[in-house]
Amino acid sequence: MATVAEIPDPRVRTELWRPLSRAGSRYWIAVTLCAVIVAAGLAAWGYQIAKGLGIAGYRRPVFWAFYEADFVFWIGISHAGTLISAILRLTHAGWRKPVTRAAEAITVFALMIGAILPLIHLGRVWLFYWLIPYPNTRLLWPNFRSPLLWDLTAIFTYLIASSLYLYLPLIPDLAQLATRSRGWQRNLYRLLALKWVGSDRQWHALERAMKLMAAIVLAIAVSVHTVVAWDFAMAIVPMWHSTIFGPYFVVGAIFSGIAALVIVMASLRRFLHLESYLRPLHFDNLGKLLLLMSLLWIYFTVAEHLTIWYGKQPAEYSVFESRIYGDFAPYFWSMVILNFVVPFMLLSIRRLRSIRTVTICAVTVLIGMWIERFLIVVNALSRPRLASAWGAYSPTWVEITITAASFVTMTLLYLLFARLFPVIAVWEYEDVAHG
Amino acid sequence: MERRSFFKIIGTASGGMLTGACGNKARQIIPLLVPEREIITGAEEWHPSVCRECGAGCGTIVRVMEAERKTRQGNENVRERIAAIKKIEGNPLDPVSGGRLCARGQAAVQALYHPDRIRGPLKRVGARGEGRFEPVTWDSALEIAASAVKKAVDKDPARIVFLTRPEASNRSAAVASFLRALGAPPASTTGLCDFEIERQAAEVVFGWRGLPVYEIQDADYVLSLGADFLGGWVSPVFYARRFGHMRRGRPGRRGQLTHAESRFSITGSSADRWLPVRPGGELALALAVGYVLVTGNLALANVAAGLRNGFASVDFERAVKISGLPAEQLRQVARDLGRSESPVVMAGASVVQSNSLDAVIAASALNLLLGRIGSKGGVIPPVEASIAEFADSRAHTVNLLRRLESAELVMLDSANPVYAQPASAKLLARAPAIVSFSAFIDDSSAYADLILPDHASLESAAVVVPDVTPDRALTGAQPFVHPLYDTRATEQVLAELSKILGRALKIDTPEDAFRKLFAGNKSDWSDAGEFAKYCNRQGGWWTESSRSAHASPRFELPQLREAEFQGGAAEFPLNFVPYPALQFGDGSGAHLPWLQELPDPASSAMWGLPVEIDPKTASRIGLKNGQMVRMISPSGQIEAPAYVHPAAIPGVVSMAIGQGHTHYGRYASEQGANPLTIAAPLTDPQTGAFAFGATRVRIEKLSQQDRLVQFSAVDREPELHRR
Amino acid sequence: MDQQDTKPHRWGMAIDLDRCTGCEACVAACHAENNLPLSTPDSAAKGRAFHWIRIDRYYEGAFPDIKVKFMPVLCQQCDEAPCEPVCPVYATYHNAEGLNVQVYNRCVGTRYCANNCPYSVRFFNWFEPVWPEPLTLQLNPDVFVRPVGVMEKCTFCSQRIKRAELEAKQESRSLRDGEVQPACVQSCPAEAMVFGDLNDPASRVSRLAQSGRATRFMEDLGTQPKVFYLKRGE
Amino acid sequence: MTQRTDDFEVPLWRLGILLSALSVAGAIAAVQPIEFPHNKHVAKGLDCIDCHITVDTEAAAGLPSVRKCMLCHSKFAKTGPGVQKLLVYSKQRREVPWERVYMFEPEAQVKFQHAAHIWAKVECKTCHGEVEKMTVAQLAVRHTMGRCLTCHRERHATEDCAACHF
Repeated sequence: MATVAEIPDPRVRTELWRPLSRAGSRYWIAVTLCAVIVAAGLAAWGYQIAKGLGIAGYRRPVFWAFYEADFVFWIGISHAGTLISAILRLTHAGWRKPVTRAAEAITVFALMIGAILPLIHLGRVWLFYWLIPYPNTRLLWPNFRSPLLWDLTAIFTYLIASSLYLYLPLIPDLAQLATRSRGWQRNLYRLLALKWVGSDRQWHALERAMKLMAAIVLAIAVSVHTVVAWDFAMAIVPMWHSTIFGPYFVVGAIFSGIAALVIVMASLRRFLHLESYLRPLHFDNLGKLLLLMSLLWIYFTVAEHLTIWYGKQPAEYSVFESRIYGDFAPYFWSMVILNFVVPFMLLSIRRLRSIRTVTICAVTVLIGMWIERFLIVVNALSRPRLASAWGAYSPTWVEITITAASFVTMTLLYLLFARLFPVIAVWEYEDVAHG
Repeated sequence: MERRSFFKIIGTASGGMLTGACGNKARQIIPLLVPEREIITGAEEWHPSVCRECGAGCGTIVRVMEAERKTRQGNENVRERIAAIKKIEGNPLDPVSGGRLCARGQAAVQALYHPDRIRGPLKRVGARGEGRFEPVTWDSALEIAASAVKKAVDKDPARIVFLTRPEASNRSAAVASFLRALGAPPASTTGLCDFEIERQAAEVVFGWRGLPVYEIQDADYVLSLGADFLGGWVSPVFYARRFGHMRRGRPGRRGQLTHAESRFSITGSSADRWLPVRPGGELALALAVGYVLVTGNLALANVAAGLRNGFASVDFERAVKISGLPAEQLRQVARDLGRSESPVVMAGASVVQSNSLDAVIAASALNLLLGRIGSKGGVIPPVEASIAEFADSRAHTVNLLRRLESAELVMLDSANPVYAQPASAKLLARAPAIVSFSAFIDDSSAYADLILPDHASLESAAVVVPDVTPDRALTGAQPFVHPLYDTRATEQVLAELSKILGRALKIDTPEDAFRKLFAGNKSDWSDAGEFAKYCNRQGGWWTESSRSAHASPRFELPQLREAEFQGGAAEFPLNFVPYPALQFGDGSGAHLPWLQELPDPASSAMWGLPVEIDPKTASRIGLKNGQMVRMISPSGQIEAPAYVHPAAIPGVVSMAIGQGHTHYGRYASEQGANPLTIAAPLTDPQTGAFAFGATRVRIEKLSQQDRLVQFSAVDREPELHRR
Repeated sequence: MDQQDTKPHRWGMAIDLDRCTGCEACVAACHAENNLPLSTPDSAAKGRAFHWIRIDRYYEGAFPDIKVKFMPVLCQQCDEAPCEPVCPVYATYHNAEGLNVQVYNRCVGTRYCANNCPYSVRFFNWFEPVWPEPLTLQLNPDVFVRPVGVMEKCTFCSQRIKRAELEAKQESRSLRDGEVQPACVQSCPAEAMVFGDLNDPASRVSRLAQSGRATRFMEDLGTQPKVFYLKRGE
Repeated sequence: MTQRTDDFEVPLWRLGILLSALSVAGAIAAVQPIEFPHNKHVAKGLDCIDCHITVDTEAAAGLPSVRKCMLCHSKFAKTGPGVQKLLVYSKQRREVPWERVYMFEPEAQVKFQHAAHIWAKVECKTCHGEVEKMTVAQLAVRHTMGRCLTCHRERHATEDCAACHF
């Protein structure tokens, strides 16, 4: 609390609103570059729709691979936000203020990307609307017993809730911005500000709504990733069919979410010169959180694999075997190093904990967590129960392009967001200042 | 028995239909094509036919339905509704197939609709073997062919080489009379899957003409010596049916099968005991078993003394050594044979060695020791051919290379000598004239000066005498689809040729054949025409026949000897066993995509066949599945991917025959390697059969890892894999 | 109205492994009957070959005491099929005759069913299938050619069942045992496969399913398959 | 309960296919090579099944061949303009290239059995409209899955997907 109160009120406004009015050529170059890569991803998808999924590297028995790994990864990233900001908001952690909006934006964007990936993975995407329950001339309904439908429901709920959760705290800032800007931006802000005047009644309602949303979003976030885990755990595929998958996925999601948040914050700090808001303390705290999640993650990982190793059920053991010392061992062990060894070494020693090391750890964790998703999806599928159907998988340029585009989409959306809206809630500082 | 009752059902049903009494029974066997009949959308018709993919002569039924054919007439795209063949199944009335059919027979429909079929007569424009041709009209093609024949006849008719398929049929009769009219020697086969050795042995041991029939369905113990009878030997559908019956067709009685072969064929896989005999050790194995039977008083008492003494004087220790099997195992097999109520020994040479004739003779003689001739569950003589003319005209194996050496004119009818014996390519390249009747540009037709394309077998009428049949049989096929292209049945072309040459030639239609049959078999049919119609309708004529079950052994038991191999053991340490593939036979099935994608039973390989190497040898050379190897024999070398076969005999590498065609349509051309390229040019001196198993090789590991496409790569279950 | 329909059929199959020789006639029969897409060397190398029925082979032991286990594996038409609940659009479901139906035109291609099939018998159309002309003339008009993006699998030749049922209905009679034969069963030279109605206690398949040699594949998963494998004997 | 003829969902891509199919087929009333007057033939006392002879035995109702047309037209009504066209086809030994009026979209993958419906006493007009009043057959009834299912429900016929899609 003491950390933010030091910044005088007018400076807050100028510094936080500066990115909204100025954009250098470097910004536009970055936006263009990102847009080109996203367009390449879309083109690859278009090509895939025209030709069939076969131009990707999918094959029997690896019916799910990159897109599904990407999907789980992005849904995981989406936990950055909401979960962290909601927890912190509900626990009144004072240092959260510069962090929350950045986190909430990650959630919404990651969810948007995550929600598109299942469409990309469909064999006949033009019929995707058959998954939506609505009365139709075929007199048919979707199958509510399918985890995919639960998934669809959960993700849509989460997307709506987290969008609201991002939007509500934006309202006071939008009203302020509307007074300060001109042209289409003014109209946009005014429209979005919903006639906010800052009356006591409005403040009261907003606070109540935010508190309520925090609680709701927290519950949804936990359930969403549990449901995503059930996409796998409900199947009887060896090494998928596991009761631990729900919490394991939630932990992994928060883990990668925090890592994503750290990276976003480090970038914002650097490029928007927000050094006085995003301070070492924040990184130190997030670093501790990251360390905690890393420990939790390794606990779950060990717990999952130990039982398989000890039980030695042939079907599961053959997946385990290929993961620990077979074809997939390089992935597995690099995942352990990236997700556990590196963060543990760098973050558990106080002396080594700095903005730089926390950011490095965040990067390794993101890579490690993507590999984890890849392993869960591909490794298990490549070793089905029947040895006669075992097979290998390697991606083609199509999946690689689309995966790369999904990462760049995140960057692009963030670039645009940071240009249009203050990435740190301005009114919260004012709130502290006058309260 | 079951078959007989079925016969009645179908017989009456189709009889009723003829008179128009029958309603709209969808699945019915309809007789002849009315040329311009209505094609009913969605309705199916089943017509009887005969499979000609191998010599077994399985009766089939084919499903004919409407299809849309797209062609170009002038500048116009034309769509026409035609009757098309959709599926081939076994004819339930046929005693050979019994309503069942193997993979090759079912894939034959793809030969009819193959995109690379020859669409009209062709004249060579490229170099011999290059495979470049230009279309010519039938008239000019026939003229060219006739002048080539005339030239050869004028020079020396004895130097006309006519290679044909191994079957007894109206085709073989037409070919025989054509050649007779020219004064040329009889036609011959390329001899890979002709079973000449078995025919010769039957003649020697039993005095029978044709292949013996093994009554394994009634046997309690079957020793199969070198006969991969479930894979492709002689009549796989016929014997697989009998095998099924032997196993589980008799409640409470399950026949035992012991199989001796120098590779783990599907017969070995299905056997209760597999005897991994060394290549060429079949003779030793047969003699050793006979020795134990005779000396252990397990043989019949009234066996001819010469035979008994022959077996008794076998050097058992040496035989055991040559066979490569433990002595105790051989004794056990002999004991099992001797103690079984109805044992039978199936003698065959799926892979021909230089001593295979002796081996088959010795193995057949075991049946004499056991007194299994003509008895239930034993071996019975071939039935008297329903039409002797057809049976007599059957082409035989000769020493192909020697014949080709002096050839003046080579005529190829579904024969592919360049593939079967790659050494013949050189000889074909310098033959004065080559005329092919092939429906595809295959390895040998690429050398032809002229191709007069035959119809696909489903487009032409045929009558076939099956190779192995329990009853007297004549199986016929009618054309019930119009020829797709400008092709002509080879019988017809031969007739036209002889007409041009001024020699009249009578060609039998199925109807003629059945009329002829009627003349010899006055049964309950009143007139020949009705009888022929009836036969055509049910797909043939089959009747139980009495056969003289007595054998007249006038032979001496062969002496124990090792097989001859080309290549010294020091330089070429491994035995090489190329074998006719289940899916491709002698390689003639390789052009069909269904067969190409049929996973090989041993390695699960698709679209290419590997060299099968035992795990010990493989680990010594450092081989894994898919690693390319070079196999070198004194005759040449080939490259192919390796498959580490868990059941390969150490020191024996094998490879299925079928790939490595230079030309054979898009699905087979330039795919993989032909193992026969490196086979030693040894032949059986008596039959002229190509001893393609008589090769020794060495293996070199190549650096590249080439594509071995396996449908299932893992051949151990995980539990076993782990330990 | 339909007296014979009061008790629905429950189609099942028995495969006698003691008769099965591994000759793959059934595999070819299935291709001919069901318009399976042709593979190419490339597509097969990428694991995109289709075989609704396949012969699994497992070697056991070491030379010379080696055995091979041949096992024709096709869709087991499980009564508790793991593929069914996971499909979000009911493209695969269980019908009254106990068939595990795959409705091609309803499939959106999530491929979840294929992941969840312990028998690995489901195949996905990665591309639109093509046949060089005139191979299309062979295509069976009773079976749809599956378009790109949908799942397919063995149907127990439901088109044959349908044809036979209609024929029987036209003649106002019930189906006879053995009247319906899927293409694989029909072709099998060793007569290792028997198909029929498990609800009819007198049918051949029912009797074989009751025999002491009958087992079901991966029964411990609780899938309740309707294919019975009869063990090899000694 | 009641027959529903409206469609609430016409996805754009299918609309596109429909439109292009229509433009190829040449509007809803297909332009046929011969203006076949159904009404005249029915008025002469012919029944649907007299020409569509396999309607009660096969999946397809069947179109009469030129030979079949000529059975009558070589004797009666030899003069009309349509019959003249028919004569040309007959001389050339070609079939009339009729345009299809009723069909399911190929991607719907419906195996429709005419015969089974005739046995179930479904009238021709239920699905084809009052053809006896038409000259050239027109698309009078749109065949959607909902329409099939509604009727199947009313008549307690099977609702198994595999009955029509296999």
